[in-house]
Amino acid sequence: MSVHRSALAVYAVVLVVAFCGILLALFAYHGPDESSGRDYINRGVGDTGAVNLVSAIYLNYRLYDTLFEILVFSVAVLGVRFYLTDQRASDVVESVPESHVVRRSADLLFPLILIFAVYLVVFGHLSPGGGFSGGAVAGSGLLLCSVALGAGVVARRFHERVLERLEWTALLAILLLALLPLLAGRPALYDLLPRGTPGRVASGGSILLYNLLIGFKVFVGTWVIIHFFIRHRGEI
Amino acid sequence: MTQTALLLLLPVVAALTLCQRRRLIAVIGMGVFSLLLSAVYLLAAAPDVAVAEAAIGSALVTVIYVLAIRKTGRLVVVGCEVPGLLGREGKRVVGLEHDVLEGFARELGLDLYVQFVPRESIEPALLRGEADIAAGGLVKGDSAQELCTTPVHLPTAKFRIVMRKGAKPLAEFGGSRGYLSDIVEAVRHKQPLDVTLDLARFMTVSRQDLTGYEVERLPEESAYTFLVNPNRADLVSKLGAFLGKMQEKGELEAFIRRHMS
Amino acid sequence: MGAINGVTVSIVLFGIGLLGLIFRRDLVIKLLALGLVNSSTILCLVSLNVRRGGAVPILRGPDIRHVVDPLPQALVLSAIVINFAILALALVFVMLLVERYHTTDSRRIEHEIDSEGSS
Amino acid sequence: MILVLLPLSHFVFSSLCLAWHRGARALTQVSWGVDAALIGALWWGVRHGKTISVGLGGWGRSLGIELSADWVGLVFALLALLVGGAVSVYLSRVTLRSYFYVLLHLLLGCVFSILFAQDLFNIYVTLELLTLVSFLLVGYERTSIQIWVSLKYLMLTALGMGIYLLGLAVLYYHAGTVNLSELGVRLGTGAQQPWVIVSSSLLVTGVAVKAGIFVFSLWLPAAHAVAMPAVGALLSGLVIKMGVVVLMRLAAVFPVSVPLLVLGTMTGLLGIAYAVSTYDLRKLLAFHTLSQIGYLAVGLGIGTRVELTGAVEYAVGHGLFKALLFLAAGTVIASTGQNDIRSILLWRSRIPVNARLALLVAVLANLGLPPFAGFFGKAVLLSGAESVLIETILIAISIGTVVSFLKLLPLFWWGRGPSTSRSQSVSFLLLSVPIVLFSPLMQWLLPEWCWSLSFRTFPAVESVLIVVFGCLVYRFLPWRRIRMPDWVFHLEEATVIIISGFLLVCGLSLLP
Repeated sequence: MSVHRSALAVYAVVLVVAFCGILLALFAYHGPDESSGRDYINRGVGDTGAVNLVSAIYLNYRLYDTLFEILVFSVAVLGVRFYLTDQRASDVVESVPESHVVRRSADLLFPLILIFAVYLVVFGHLSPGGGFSGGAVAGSGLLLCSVALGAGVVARRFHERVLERLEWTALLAILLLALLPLLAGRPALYDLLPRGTPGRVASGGSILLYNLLIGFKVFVGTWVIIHFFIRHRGEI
Repeated sequence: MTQTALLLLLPVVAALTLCQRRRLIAVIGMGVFSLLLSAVYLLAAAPDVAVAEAAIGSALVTVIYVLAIRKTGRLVVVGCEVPGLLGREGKRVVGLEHDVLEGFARELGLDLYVQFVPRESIEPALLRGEADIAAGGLVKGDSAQELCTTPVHLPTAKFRIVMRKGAKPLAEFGGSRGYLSDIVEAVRHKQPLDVTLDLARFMTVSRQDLTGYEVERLPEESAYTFLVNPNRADLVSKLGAFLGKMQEKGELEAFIRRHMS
Repeated sequence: MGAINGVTVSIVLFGIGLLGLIFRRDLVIKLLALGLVNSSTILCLVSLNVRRGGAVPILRGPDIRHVVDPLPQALVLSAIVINFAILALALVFVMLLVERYHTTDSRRIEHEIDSEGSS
Repeated sequence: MILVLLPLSHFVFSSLCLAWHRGARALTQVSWGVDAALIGALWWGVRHGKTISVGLGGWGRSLGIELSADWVGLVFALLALLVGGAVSVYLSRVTLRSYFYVLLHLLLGCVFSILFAQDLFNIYVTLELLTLVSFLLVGYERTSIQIWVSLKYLMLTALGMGIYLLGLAVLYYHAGTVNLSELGVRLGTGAQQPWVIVSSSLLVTGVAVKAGIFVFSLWLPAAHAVAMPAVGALLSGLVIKMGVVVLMRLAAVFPVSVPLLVLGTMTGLLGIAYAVSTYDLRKLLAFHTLSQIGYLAVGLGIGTRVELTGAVEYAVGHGLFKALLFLAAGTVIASTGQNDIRSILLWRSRIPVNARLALLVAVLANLGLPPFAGFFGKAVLLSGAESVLIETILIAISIGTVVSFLKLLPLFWWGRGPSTSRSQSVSFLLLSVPIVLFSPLMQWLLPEWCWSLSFRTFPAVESVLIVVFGCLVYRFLPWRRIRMPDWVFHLEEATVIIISGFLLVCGLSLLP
């Protein structure tokens, strides 16, 4: 058995080295010079009204992919909730709140984190950021809050049923927003809103709207995931 | 320049991380790796990706890993049920050894998890690595294999229960180790018996009617010990130190008095 | 651009991740290795068309000559979220397995399950 | 419009199920009606061999995402409709959480989306969603083995998808596009450059992990065998086929015919070897799925028009009867309480009549006997095979199929069984009717040229001969002594095997 194992190990190492070797050799071989993606760079701002080309692609040109990505995230939230409930019927165990200093600093820090998250979401079409990053930052901020105040306090403030309802409402809103152009006789996922002046907050058509919805949804989803991980443990 | 340095750092950090034995360190290493990666993205003119990687890849992922592995970080104890030492009260586990191990686990930052198994499968469980520590009234020299035993013991008295006429030989009950349930059964049916028992087991047996048996307290003391998984030899010295500290503070005596009186 | 660029490093990282995936038996570390494999593909995509002095794909001025290709960056955002989702679910399952088998060793779990199945 | 509505309506329904727990079942019925209407409209759109395509958001294929559908998409959509409907009817007496229906809708939405996808990255995202959904479905009952198997599934497919994404990176670096039809134009003909070979091998490896090609999909037998029967039907009938559809799209663009031929042969023969050596009913079905995927891969590898038609027909037929087999096997196992075929035979009087009939129909279709669904696909595939070698391989796989299924023969005895459940009968009927009436159905759906292909040869005699020969082999082969190694299915070994599979594909692509 051990001979089999060590032979397998040697084989695996050789294999991985060969795998990397092939790929490295391929990339060492000189690639094409012309740069791709010029289409987006030349016409992206005019087409979508968003200065940040990445969010222009992410939420306009290739919005369909993003819908799937949101669904993937929702499935993750759903799965975590399903598999971690009624495993052990422990409600949130009151963890001992941290010391006064920690609590004060969390009180100070949380609004700052929230402001940063909102900035990421709202200015997603103008500067780096966007709904997903903003939502994740806000969700992690809430974790900080629950470390300082005790998970029970935060969990009471963000009630489970409410969270669940908020989550599917946001999902439904995003899906319906994507299907709305069909009613207007346009292709699905078409951007109905005016493009605005590039560079302003009110520009980029529906990108801002999508960013807000996604940010909200990801914020709730992130908190649900963290909340269930904490609850399953019984404490933080 | 900075970019090249960062890029060279990435495989080093990754390789070191994946070689870690302790999961917590590996997870933190991965968080560091993600931060480096997001710096690389920033330098590679991809600020959007950098923000996403920092927010999701390094913050969120590390958080859920830490939450998950605290869950998986446990001290697993196997043992046979011996009331007073390691017993059950409803769903709770109670007893002297349980209290001691609970304190020890808390000191290590682990959750205590007690699994009750028959006496004969304790050692295989340890050898298979399914548990870290074995407990439940074990005495020194108890293990057939070379398993680690802790240097400090929990001292109590020893008893002998005898019924003279046609006593079965000791070996049938496993000597001083004794299959407790067999002995209790034997006492209940008033079968001939000749066994030496430690205090905890004696307390269990004495709940039965012992008329007709001779009971004598032996002069020598018995001492309980813990067996430790040979792969976790580091636990031996830690547990020894912990017990020593308890003895110094007098907590050990208090525990023994509480459970053994 | 020398031999050390994002693409070559990403391939090396992919290899390291693969080795971790094959040789580490701890499921948590396996998941870390899987995350490494996926991050390395992301690094590969992002560094594909980056030349030295490439500009950020956020068009603030009229000069758009050096702007890097925004498409891989947009694709990669999806991939990051997907990796997170996979990881979260896999961790939940690892936690459930640990609860039942008290180990994160993949071989031991596999062995236990095989013996359960055959009995 | 239909192309977007089919997937997105399912996603809307899934979020509605999340919102309204008690109405999940009713919503599923409504969505089935919506699907049927949309597929009707799709049929109207693609009749006479037309293709409809749409650029989402009003962007062209070079900027945005393109969806397009032709008759291939249509027949697979119909398969999804039937299998999805049968599964939801089959489960209508079982109490399930709304969670299950949410996942069911997500799964169907993904399936519809993959059928129309023309964009490699969109395929990646959809495949990932499909992976996660099927992962959660496999573990639905939370038994330890389900959890372990689905974790293994998730880890291996995640690795596969990582390899796929690497292939995408290579491709984008050199070709500058991720759209399949644009890619076809840019590659032109006879592109044998190194990057084409490496990127196509990476992409094929990644998809093959999902598609049930044997050396890659080592998670498959266990996952399909331990999941709930309804989930097994969905996975074997639909999800695996989606991998095949993606492989078909890749094979249309990249020069991967030699690797597909070799992999197909390996998959077919190894799948049968494992199927012959197992006694677990559901494992037998799962291994058998593998062998039939090999059949399909050989068809895709040859890649002529005839072979593609045959592969599509056989994939749809196989989806139907494999779903039926899993559902019927679920009833058999539930009524006898046994997994092992030998023990099931002892309790065979407990098996309801409807399950027995359904099994009989499905097995006959599986053996490739006329006029059942399996026959037409196999006939077209055989008629299109131009070299003797390939014909031999296909016939060998067919014979192996017969051999592995003869173990089930004693199940089909005539006698009274216990009372049957009506919803299950309806669900069996929903799948059996199209299996029996496969030829008129296809005649109605397929464009004329495809159909003329299907009738070009009619080797009914050949298929009967195969069955007879298979019986002889079963009688005289010492198949009881065959033991196949189990260790290949372990997590670490499977990882190693996937990487070696990549090198194999790479090496085979170098061959002319």
